[in-house]
Amino acid sequence: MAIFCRAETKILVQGITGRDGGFHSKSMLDYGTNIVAGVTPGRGGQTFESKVPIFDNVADAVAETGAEASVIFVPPAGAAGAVFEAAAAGCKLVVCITEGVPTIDMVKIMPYLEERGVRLVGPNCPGFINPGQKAKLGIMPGNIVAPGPVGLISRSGTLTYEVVDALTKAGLGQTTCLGIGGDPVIGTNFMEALMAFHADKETKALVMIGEIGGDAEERAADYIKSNMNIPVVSFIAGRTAPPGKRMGHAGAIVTGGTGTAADKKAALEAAGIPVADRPVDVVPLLKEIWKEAP
Amino acid sequence: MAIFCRAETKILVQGITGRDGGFHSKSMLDYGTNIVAGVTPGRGGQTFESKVPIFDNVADAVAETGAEASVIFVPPAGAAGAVFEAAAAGCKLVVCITEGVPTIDMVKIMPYLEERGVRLVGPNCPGFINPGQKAKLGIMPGNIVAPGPVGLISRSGTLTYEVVDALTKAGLGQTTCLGIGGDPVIGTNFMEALMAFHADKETKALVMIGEIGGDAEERAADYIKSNMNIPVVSFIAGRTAPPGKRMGHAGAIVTGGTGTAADKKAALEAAGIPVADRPVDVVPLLKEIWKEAP
Amino acid sequence: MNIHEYQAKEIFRAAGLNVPPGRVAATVSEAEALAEEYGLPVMVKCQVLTGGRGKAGGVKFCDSMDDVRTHAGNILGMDIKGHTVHKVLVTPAETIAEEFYVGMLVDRNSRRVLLMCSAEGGVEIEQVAKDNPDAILKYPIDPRYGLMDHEAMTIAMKMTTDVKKARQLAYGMQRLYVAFTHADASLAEINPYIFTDEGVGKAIDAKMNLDDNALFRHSDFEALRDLDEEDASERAAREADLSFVKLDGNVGCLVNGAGLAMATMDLVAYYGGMPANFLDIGGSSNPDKVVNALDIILRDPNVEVILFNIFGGITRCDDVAKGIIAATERMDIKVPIVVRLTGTNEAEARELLAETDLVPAATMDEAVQKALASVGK
Amino acid sequence: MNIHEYQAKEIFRAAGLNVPPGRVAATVSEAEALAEEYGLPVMVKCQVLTGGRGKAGGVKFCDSMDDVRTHAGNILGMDIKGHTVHKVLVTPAETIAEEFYVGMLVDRNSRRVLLMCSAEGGVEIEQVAKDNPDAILKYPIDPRYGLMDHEAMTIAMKMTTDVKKARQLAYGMQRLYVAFTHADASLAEINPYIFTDEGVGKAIDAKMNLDDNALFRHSDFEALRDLDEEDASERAAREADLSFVKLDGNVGCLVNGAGLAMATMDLVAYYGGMPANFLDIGGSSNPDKVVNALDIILRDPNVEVILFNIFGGITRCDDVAKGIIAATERMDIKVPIVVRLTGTNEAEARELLAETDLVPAATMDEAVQKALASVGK
Repeated sequence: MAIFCRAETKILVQGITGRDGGFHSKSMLDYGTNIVAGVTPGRGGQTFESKVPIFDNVADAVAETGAEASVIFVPPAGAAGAVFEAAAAGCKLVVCITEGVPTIDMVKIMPYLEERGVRLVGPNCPGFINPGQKAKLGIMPGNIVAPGPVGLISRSGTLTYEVVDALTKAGLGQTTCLGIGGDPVIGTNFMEALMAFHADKETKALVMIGEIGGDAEERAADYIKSNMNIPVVSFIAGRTAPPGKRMGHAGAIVTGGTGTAADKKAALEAAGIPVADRPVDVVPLLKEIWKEAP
Repeated sequence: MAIFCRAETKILVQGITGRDGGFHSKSMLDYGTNIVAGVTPGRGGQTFESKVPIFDNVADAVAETGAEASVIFVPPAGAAGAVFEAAAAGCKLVVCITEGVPTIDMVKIMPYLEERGVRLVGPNCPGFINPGQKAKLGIMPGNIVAPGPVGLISRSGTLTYEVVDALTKAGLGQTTCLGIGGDPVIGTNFMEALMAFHADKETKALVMIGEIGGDAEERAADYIKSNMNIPVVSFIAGRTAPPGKRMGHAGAIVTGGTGTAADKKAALEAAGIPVADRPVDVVPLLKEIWKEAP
Repeated sequence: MNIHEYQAKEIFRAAGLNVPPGRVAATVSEAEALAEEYGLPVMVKCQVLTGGRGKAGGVKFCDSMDDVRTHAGNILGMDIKGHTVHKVLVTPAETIAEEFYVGMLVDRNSRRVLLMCSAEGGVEIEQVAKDNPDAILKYPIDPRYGLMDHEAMTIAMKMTTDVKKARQLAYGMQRLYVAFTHADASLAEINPYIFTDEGVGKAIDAKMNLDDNALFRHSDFEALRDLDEEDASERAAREADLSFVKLDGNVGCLVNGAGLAMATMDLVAYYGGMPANFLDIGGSSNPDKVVNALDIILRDPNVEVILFNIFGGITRCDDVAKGIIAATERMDIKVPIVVRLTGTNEAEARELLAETDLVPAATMDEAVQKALASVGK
Repeated sequence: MNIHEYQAKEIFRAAGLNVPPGRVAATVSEAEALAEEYGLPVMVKCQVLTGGRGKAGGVKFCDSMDDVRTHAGNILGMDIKGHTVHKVLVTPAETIAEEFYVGMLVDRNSRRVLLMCSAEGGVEIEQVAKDNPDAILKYPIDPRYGLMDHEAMTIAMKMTTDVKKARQLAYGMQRLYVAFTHADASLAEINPYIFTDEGVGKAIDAKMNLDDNALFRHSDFEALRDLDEEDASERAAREADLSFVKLDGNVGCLVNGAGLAMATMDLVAYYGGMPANFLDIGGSSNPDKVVNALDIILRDPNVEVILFNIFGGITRCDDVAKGIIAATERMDIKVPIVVRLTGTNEAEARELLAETDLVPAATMDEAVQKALASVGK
């Protein structure tokens, strides 16, 4: 059934009339996503692509359309405010695509979301796509995915597409492809995503795309070892990254000897999770350990 | 049974070694109050009056003694912090005696208390005394009260004593005498105190000592009219107070023609609550409408 | 503590509100120099701690330097509701296309800072509140999260449908909240928040009251206190940490506790007299405090009798009696003093007083009646 | 963005921390003048954006003006881990009775600001973390309420049993949190927070990293950026809004997306080559951005081949191809360029590239292998 979102989940887009918001909303609609409303202050009463009603604020959009989830394409200065607004209006799922959100803003949001039981994905992430549900919340290219039994979690964007593309071309479709983002403070983290996939009956195998920095992969390895029994393979980016240098993502930095690709590989392999040397090796590695692969 | 506190409720005092805290803690103990702990940072391990153990912080005091309620005698700069500490440590009742607490500090505390279901009385209040339970949380003089069926709510201190003294001398003992304080933002307000008395089976009559400013008395009048059927009498201080001048209590100010003693008297009388012209008239007024008075 | 418009504007400006430039002048020539600096037209605005300054003729538009001279000259020294104008604010005059009211106060019912907003700006908000309460939108702010973007924007969009103006207004509300909480205000108002013909939002008037209880953490605010505005006896009371309000009668009241002090005033009136003051002496039996309180009350030549009403409570009455006796011995007091002391050690106290000229009383009522009798009522 | 000790100290001081006075000198005579002003003894401390300044000889105690001249002279111009010292901080030397470590960072696991505190101050905290992790107390701060009094005090009392010192330390933590959140820091450290022989607590060293994502709301912080400390190509990348890190190899990499960029570097290494850089060009197909990126990479004389690895995804590959072609036409590039473009409109893109000298590749692996082949690997 995939995670986080079903075909019938009613979705709204904050910042639907912006340059990026408009472009990706159209792409989401084209994919078949159930977008019921858009929000842009001052544009209430208009429509997007002649069909999606636009509202001045999320509360109005939720009241009128029953939207349950929001995808945010609002510039960094307003992104945290947009998450607050979505949560305040009752959305239980918020996907924040925006790159460059101040970290303290995310810290301040977290208890608000916890108080209300709201799941946040992102910020600074590609969002996710559920091919079997025709639901795309974010910017993942719809043309490289296919329905199937593989779940995919990643901390990055285009590297994910690379692997998803390879899976699809090898006939391994996906339940959900999820990019959680590379910022230091994010909503749904690696572990929480893992638990969601664990709870999803249709996900029969898992691919994890990690990168240097933090210890999310090590924690995931522990969890998988103790709790899960579906095949899992991994790839870790950043083997050649020098310590102390931030590799684009605010979170991708090796500090004090921790968070190296070698650490992560060791932890994963100790948990019985093969780690691919190259992105292209993910598919054969998965087929090798997954006897029932389609 | 009186409100907020029973004889066996375990009480701690924050600021027990201070000048005021020490004086009043001794007075509470002398009255028979079940003080199980005191808190003063740096004095942990000592004892107060050779019997009450002192702790460095409230968490330790609660862990060691099972204290459930706290009375705070901490200077204004630290008073709000002391309330946070008591609530964080699990106290469900906090009585803050301190005068001069910044109002914004109280505003910031409120959601923290609401999240944890903590009742606050005060700040800037005399606290309360339950004569039948031998429980005194605050600074009300124990020698002027007596056990009995009258509940008393007041926004002030010494004026309350004046009336309590008269009640006791007239043979009208009290379930609880409560001073909620005169600050603009307080924990338990007039209405909440009223509801607590309403729920107390032993309180057979009620005296309300109000004063100018705000509309607590008007709201109380509405509540009593719709919900309560025990005899209630009132006194309102500040008939001669000029508008726009603050009469000591930060809350006692007549603004824009609202909050006058005349307004309050009218509202109370419209709800069937007699309002005494002089403090000394409270007792005969109460006896007049309370046929079953002891 | 109330502060002047120009002081409130400094605080608003520091918090990021768009406030036009402006400085105060104490003389006509200073006002002229400022007008030269800003360029005409300017506004000349009296700086006194009372409302209705415009109606009283204390706020003037100046199109020429002659205007500046004339108006500054008229306004400086003017009396407005008992306040003498010592300073005028000179600030560029703005074109006003639209006016809004934005205010905040601590609301006792919600126990939160309450945002108030109205499209009927520039007029007395108390009047709007009376005539058309629905025209004022009220919104309590969650202190954990502050005034969130969407809250401010939703409220602003109810004030104006122009989204560019709404964004400025929303930002203004958020900055006002920052100013309010950082300064520990009890009231902050922008009336009006205007939009110029070019659509630029500005706070062109400002009002702020500061929480006296929080002054201890704002050492810089003491400099904002305008000693010219304060009555000498009220200042002395503040400095002696006494709560005091001067009234018009002849019975000087010294009471412990604000509620009892008010009730004592009421009782004086009940028996046909007139209280000379409100004074809460607190719980202390310190003779110094009693001396200070007596000193302040006796500055008022109308006072013909002194009435102490003390409910001992926790404080021991004999201690208080000693304080009163010590104080009266240190001062040369020509008016009769009635003392009512009740509570702990009341008997001992009465014994002490018996050896003095002080007039003892057992109850509030008796004390008030004796005081009034001594002035022939 | 990392800032210098003296800049962090300014921020700490403004937030209410007790920081001794101190200013920077760029010459020996300036350092002498400051030492005269503060009085001996003073510390002369190199201001470079790297750790281990003391070990490198960049921090000196000066008991005499001769010391000041000698040490300032030695330190100014000194090279510390590749950083040239342009400025020294001159500050009064303090007597040190006790040293503590107080730090804060944004913690990804708790998603909160994490307070770190240790009684082992004055030494490298990374070393303490490794050798004796229990010596560092860690406490996540609730952003709704900040670091509450009792939280700070309870932690401080675990550091010292002297309640007067604990109060200062607790207050220091609270002020550090205010500094941290107001400045949008990602890291703030006081190491050491000392107590003098007289028991006065002071922050005598300071470190702060600011969140690049939040610089837009701190226009004043741009002035804190030390352009001397920044590599020219890294500065150009920052100004062009590109994420760039210089490395030691000869394969210049232009990739869209940070994860794919790292994976590309890794793949270069996998096939036996060495990447010259990390560069995330983002999602744009704007030729200007491609020009800027190429310009930055080609500043490095080691670069012998350029490797584009673009996964079109939402961006159309033909758009990106046009951007690359336009950019290469505007520049005179002497090294081979391998281009791998995949995703939407991949075929059209390949057609466009067919008419150029650019070397096309269908996959990451093919692209890396072709790039390495062109440099003889």
